[in-house]
Amino acid sequence: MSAPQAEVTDAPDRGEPAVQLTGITKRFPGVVANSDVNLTVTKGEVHAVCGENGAGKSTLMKILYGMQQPDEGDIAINGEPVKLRNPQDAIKAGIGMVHQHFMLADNLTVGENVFLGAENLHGIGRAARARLAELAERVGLHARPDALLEELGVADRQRVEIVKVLYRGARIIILDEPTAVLVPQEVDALFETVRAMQKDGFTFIFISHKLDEVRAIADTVTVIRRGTTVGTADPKTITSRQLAEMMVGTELPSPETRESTVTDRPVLRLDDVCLSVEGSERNVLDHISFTVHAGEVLGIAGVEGNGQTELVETIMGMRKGGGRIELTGADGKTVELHKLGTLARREAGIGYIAEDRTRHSLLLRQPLWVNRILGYQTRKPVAKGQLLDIDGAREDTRRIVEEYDVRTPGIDVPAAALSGGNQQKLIVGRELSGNPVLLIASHPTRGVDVGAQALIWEQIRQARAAGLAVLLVSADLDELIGLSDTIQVMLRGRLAGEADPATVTPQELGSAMTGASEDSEENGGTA
Amino acid sequence: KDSGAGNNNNAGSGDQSASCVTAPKPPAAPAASSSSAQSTEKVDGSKLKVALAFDVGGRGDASFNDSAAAGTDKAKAELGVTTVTESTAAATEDEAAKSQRLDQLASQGFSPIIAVGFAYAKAVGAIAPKYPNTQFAIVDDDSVKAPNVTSLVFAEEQGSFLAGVAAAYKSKKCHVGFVGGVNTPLIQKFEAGFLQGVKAASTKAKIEDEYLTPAGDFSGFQDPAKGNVKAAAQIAKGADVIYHAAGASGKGVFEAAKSNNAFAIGVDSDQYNQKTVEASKDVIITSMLKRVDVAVFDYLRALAKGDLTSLPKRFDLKVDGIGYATSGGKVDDIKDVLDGYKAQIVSGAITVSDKPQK
Amino acid sequence: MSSWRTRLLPPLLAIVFAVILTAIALIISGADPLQAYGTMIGQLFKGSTAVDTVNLATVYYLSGLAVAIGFQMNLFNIGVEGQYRFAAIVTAIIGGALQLPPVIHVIAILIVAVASGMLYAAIPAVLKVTRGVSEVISTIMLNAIVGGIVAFLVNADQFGVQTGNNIATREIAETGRIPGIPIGSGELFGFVLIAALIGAAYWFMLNRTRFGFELKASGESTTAAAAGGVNAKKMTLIAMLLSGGVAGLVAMPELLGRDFSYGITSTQMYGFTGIAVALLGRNHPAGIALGALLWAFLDRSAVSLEQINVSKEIATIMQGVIVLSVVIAYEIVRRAELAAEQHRVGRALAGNGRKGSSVSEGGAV
Amino acid sequence: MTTADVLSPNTGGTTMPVKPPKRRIPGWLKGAIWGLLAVGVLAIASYATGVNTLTSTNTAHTALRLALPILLCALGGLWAERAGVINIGLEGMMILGTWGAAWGAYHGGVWAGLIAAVVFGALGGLLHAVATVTFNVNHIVSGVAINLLGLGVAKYLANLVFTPLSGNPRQSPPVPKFDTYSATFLSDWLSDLEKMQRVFISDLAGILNGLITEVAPLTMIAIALVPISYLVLWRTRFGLRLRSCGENPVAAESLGVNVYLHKYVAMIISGGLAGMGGASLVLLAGGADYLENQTNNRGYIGLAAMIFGNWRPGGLLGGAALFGYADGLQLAGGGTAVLALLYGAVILLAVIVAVQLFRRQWIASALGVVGAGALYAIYWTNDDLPSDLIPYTAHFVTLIVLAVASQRLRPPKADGALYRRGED
Ligand SMILES: Nc1ncnc2c1ncn2[C@@H]1O[C@H](COP(=O)(O)OP(=O)(O)OP(=O)(O)O)[C@@H](O)[C@H]1O
Ligand SMILES: Nc1ncnc2c1ncn2[C@@H]1O[C@H](COP(=O)(O)OP(=O)(O)OP(=O)(O)O)[C@@H](O)[C@H]1O
Ligand SMILES: [Mg+2]
Ligand SMILES: [Mg+2]
Repeated sequence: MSAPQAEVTDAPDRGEPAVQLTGITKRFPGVVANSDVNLTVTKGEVHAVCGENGAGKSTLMKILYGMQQPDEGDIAINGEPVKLRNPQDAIKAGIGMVHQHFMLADNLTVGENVFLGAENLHGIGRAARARLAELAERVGLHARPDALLEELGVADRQRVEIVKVLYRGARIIILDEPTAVLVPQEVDALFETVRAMQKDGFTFIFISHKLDEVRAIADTVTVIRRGTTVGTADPKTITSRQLAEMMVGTELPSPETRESTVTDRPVLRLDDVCLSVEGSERNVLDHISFTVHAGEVLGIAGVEGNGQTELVETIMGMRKGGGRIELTGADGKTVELHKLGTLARREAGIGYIAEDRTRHSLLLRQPLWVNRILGYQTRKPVAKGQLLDIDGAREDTRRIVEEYDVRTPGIDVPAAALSGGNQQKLIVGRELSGNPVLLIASHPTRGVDVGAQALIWEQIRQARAAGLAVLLVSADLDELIGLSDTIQVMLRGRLAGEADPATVTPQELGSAMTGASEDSEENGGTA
Repeated sequence: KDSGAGNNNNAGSGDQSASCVTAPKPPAAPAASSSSAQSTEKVDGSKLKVALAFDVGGRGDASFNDSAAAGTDKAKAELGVTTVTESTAAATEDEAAKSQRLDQLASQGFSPIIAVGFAYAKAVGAIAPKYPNTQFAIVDDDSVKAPNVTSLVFAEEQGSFLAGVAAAYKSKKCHVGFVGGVNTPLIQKFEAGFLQGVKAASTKAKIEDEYLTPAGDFSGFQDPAKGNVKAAAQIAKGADVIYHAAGASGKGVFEAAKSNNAFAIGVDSDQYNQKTVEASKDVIITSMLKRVDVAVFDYLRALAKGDLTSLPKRFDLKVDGIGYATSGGKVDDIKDVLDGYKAQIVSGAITVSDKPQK
Repeated sequence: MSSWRTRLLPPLLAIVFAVILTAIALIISGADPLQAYGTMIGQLFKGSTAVDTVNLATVYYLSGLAVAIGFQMNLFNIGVEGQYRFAAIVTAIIGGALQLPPVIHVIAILIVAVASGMLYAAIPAVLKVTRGVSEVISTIMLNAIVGGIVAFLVNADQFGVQTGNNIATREIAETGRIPGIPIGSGELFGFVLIAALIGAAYWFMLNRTRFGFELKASGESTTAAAAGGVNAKKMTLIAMLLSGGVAGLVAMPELLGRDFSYGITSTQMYGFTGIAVALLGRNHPAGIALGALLWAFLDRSAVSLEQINVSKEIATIMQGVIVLSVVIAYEIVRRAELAAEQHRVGRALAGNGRKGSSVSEGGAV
Repeated sequence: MTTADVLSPNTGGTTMPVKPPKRRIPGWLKGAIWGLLAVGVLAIASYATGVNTLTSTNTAHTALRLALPILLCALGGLWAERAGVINIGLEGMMILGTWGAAWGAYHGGVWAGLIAAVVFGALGGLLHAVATVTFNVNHIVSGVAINLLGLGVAKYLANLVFTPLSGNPRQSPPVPKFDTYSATFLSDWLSDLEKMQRVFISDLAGILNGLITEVAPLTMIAIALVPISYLVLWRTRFGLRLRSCGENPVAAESLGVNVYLHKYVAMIISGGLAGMGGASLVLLAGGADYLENQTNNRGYIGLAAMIFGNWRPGGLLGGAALFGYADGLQLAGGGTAVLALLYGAVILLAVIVAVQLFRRQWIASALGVVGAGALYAIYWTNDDLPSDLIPYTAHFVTLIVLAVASQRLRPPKADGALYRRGED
């Protein structure tokens, strides 16, 4: 209906449909998440669904999984019209879903997480564990079934999610942004699993913002924009750029840094920083030293859980470690950070984009302007002495909304009401508004759509050109390579090596991150 | 299965018990002279509009509130009082609520207004001056000084003294116990009299002497389980006659005595006849009687006669405001002893202290 | 969403519901609900009841504020009960012993009250911050223990004075009292004004100061607050101490305005009432004031109900029903509004014709 | 280079602090060790101070009795909070239980009383569920309301129903009590052992003896409910589902668990247990009948015991036992016994210091030494503790134990969270 550029390849000969969604409409208060969506997924294919943040992908999938009820529209599974009133109905219909935000209980064991809700299949005893072991083998999950889930890393958690789905005998599997948290090798492993299962007749619906991934794995791709299906395409023939244009109507941005602005004025110096955690012999941060200069972007690459989080939080003063951390302000004065609290460090000129925005950057139930104050409660324009300057805060929030294109109906809506990308833009705007000398950016574009991504990159680049030092931690290797002046690889709490973003490839970086190169050296063999 | 309650094989075997007693028997009491002799006179109380403001508990507490109610009931029957209203304090109400209650009653034209319990002292002190033509009475308090306020206070220590004597006489192991509910000055009077009474009868008697809760924590009057545990512990230490002044917690004391073959002494009213402790009544050898009913009745009578000066300053053994119960017949054998001590107290030969002498 | 409907409808619905429910209970027990309600309302116009109600509400208000400060920070300070009793006994003793000129005496007493409330609150605060002991357990224990402390201190061997069968601390001299404001036949506590001031200060602190911001921020999300430079442990400590400080004042209206001494018959449970009042008022100072007044009114009603031989438990039941039904009513109204909103969007959409881009131009919301 | 090659050696390494597969000591064993340690310390204290109330049969018996209502309330709390509902309404449900117990027992005997208590408590739980689950009311608000309602309704009903029977609106007429049973044969042998006054053996015998004499069926049921709760909650599918509602209701719902239903069931059980706690105040020999205010905040103590026990059945048993023991000890033994307990605390601290020294935790051991020194000073300089404070021994002990024991509390993750289907 809309989207003239859609190359509709809705060939009727693709095969038997596994899922048919027709005319799905779903309204939330103040927003229409899905409006007249049509989607046909053929048996045995990997069907990608793409779209901007807030386009309505997750909502559509939740409808298909029975978690939400459509206001209008019909669903047919394997040709049979069905009513999916709750996930149980969907599970019975053979649908399984791996959620964007994992649906796991940290305090339960791996086994319990898997068996939960499906106890009538094999009970929760020996038979169940046997079946679990079988499936775990299949997806490469090596955790013990009685390990607490919180002890698992992200990739393993995702495997648990997939095992959960398989355990229920699902034949149609929804993967909602499964790769957002994975490194390339893990993505490859996932894709291998997917392909193997595809051969066994499983059908996949795959959601991702990473278009090359889509092109790598999907047989068909459907694009959703602002709640409606724009069209369906063949990923083998379409380019990433075309796909992006279908999604947003603009060009695909790239995180490339144009020219180097690196100066020799050090801004952040870390000297022999160590951090240990209770209950673990090994240092979480192991003698880390590096320097970030004004105008430089230092990228930190690493598989999640290798100490990046801890590094950032140590610099921010949220964890107390050993060693020296020094910050040189715009006025040339150098302060030793370890004597200062988090607030004082921020006041000294650090802007901080935390990796988990809902946990660390936002007060979700508070309006945007209150969120503007967080972290700046001692400074103009949002505070005067011990008092808050509410007018000032509102004023400046409006400015951020304007400058950073935060899509919001106003500054009085709670932060939770914004989609992830818009939340992130607000945060970036806030953290760049205190005239920082150093920006610590953890995963600044995670889960953010391509448009918002471009904007955030552009802002970082501009600030860098004005002399800002940036410490960038990211799992998105393209972003890291494109944005950084220098890349350090972090492995098991140590800086394991340096890479030149001009020459390194994501694959190389990936193997350095997993320690594969190191292992092969130690083993004297080649991986 | 346990054999239910103890069989009280020692019941009624009071004769051998005197082994504990070291003091000589007091001289026999002279013929009774104390009880109100004026009771024959006809008095008309029909004009009295009586209001009873109870403390926490109210009518039915089988204790002093009930006793006060009995006083008005008797006045209805004998003085022709027609109008009686009652009002009860809530457990956690504040001072103003008590004042409000009295104020309401006064403004509705009630007179006299009888406040039952010393917790009303401040309220009476505050309200009485506002209604100079209304008569007020307050039970258990003599701190309020106003022309229209009458104090109805008791010599609990005197009755408790007799309880102590009875305990000493009835104890086979020469070891007795006191369980107080809440450690307030009022209950200390019971304790003081009891201790003095035991010591008066026996110099070698051992005494357990404990409270359930300290002052201010009134749960000690409400916790039979704790009373039970406390009494059982005292019995385990060797005590075999327990006197309680613990309100509703006393029920637990009786049950502890029953299941451990010991005796107990009740308080305030004749607990042998009390319904709520019926199951263990056979261990109750006597009860210390605090005749709030007598005080209330006498007060109403005096008021009806228009002569409050005839009221005693304190209701004590002499005016039968205090006494001991004989129901169940377990102290019949030592009645002469008890009456002997009573006579000595009445005559002033023995003064009973209202502060515990430990 | 702050129309009069969302704000006022729920409490009204709740009161109506409570009235209906208690009417049923009254009828079962053979009483006449109309007469009962008539008496409850009527009492307000008799004697000094209205003034007494406000006086009692003042106490509840302070208690509610003390609890609310903790709630702002996600601290469940059940311990207001212990803190106010501890402060009351300590303040009564010191206030009774002090001999100072008029205003200074009062100020000294108030300082002692706040400080002693804080002192008692410091125990759970420090235990929580340094040892991670749940404030729920520690304050439950401390609430009980305060009974022993009061008994110990008020004992005639220590600081108590026995009058009749009662023991209380020495009376605070004239100079240390806060004069009342005579209204009709009653006397309004002078402390009412101070309480109002504290309420205003609470509002100002919470909404206009950096400290209030940090408090609310760490109450809403410890992690986000920490990343924003707010030290959650410090905030916990301060919030608990502030809560204790206000709790320390709970007994002051009565102590300085009516009783002048604290003793074994002094009222307890104001702290627990404070929890209900704070919840009823949704932690907002004005809401707490209304909650406190309602609560005090119901408590006073209990006394008047006896005059017509209606069991006064009705008032307690009513309090429970109101607390529960107010929140339920808020939820029902919220859901109704939400559904209405959804309908509105649906209609707007249908009217707009189905243009894909007209759907939520702003991206979200 | 295949991805599998890269990944497989490192799969364990992706989480940062590599946790060595530690050997977990089973909970029951840990409990048993703690129990024996406690008895050992008490034995030494009792021997050294000559106060044998510390481990006497009577003390143990009393402790069990006093711990019972607390234990049942704590179990009630466990069921609720494992399903994600904070239950501070335990007190109110317990009060309803006391009324129900008296009413049922009066009309139909003890068992009817017990059932009525459970039903009344469960009604309170049901109301809490309606408010919190269906109407998304803040759990604390609802709990506070239920405490008020429980009190009000019980008073109202007592006034209505009991006044004609007992003449007293605050009290029921006397009601039948549970018979008690003793393992006579065993207990004779144990009392002989106890009388021998051998350190530890006699103490253990004394304590055991107290636990097996004059035991009512209700007591046995309550104790049995601890392992039963464990088995049901941790070893059955129903329990798994129930706990998942307290950990991550959205995930549970997405797996087809009916979260509302499970929360409802959990709350009904929770209320029933609290009601049973009320019954244990009414239906045990020596207890009250229905009596206004008899619960005296035991519901709150039960909640505290549950938190103390880290939301685990064994732990809350420990919490309830600790409280019951300390309370029983002060009631039965008075000031001297409490002083002896202080002595025991000094010994315990010494043990802890030794352990900390062994672990090279210098600061902790220093603190321990200071604490032990302070306690010993109190013990040494006082013949008697202030009698006004002794009734609160149990509260002090709980506070001190909490302050000393390191707290690794782990509430269910979604405890108290408001959950609505379809709103994640
Ligand atoms: N429960 C809800 N209540 C209100 N609005 C909702 C709800 N869930 C989703 N929405 C709205 O629906 C729209 C679509 O959200 P959805 O999560 O489906 O986006 P998405 O395509 O998955 O985005 P992303 O790429 O960021 O994951 C958003 O604008 C969001 O604001
Ligand atoms: N209860 C709610 N009320 C209002 N909006 C909601 C609610 N729950 C979710 N949303 C909306 O749902 C949208 C999508 O939520 P979701 O958790 O799927 O994140 P997302 O859009 O996928 O973001 P990201 O991909 O960055 O993680 C958000 O934009 C948010 O506005
Ligand atoms: Mg999504
Ligand atoms: Mg998303």
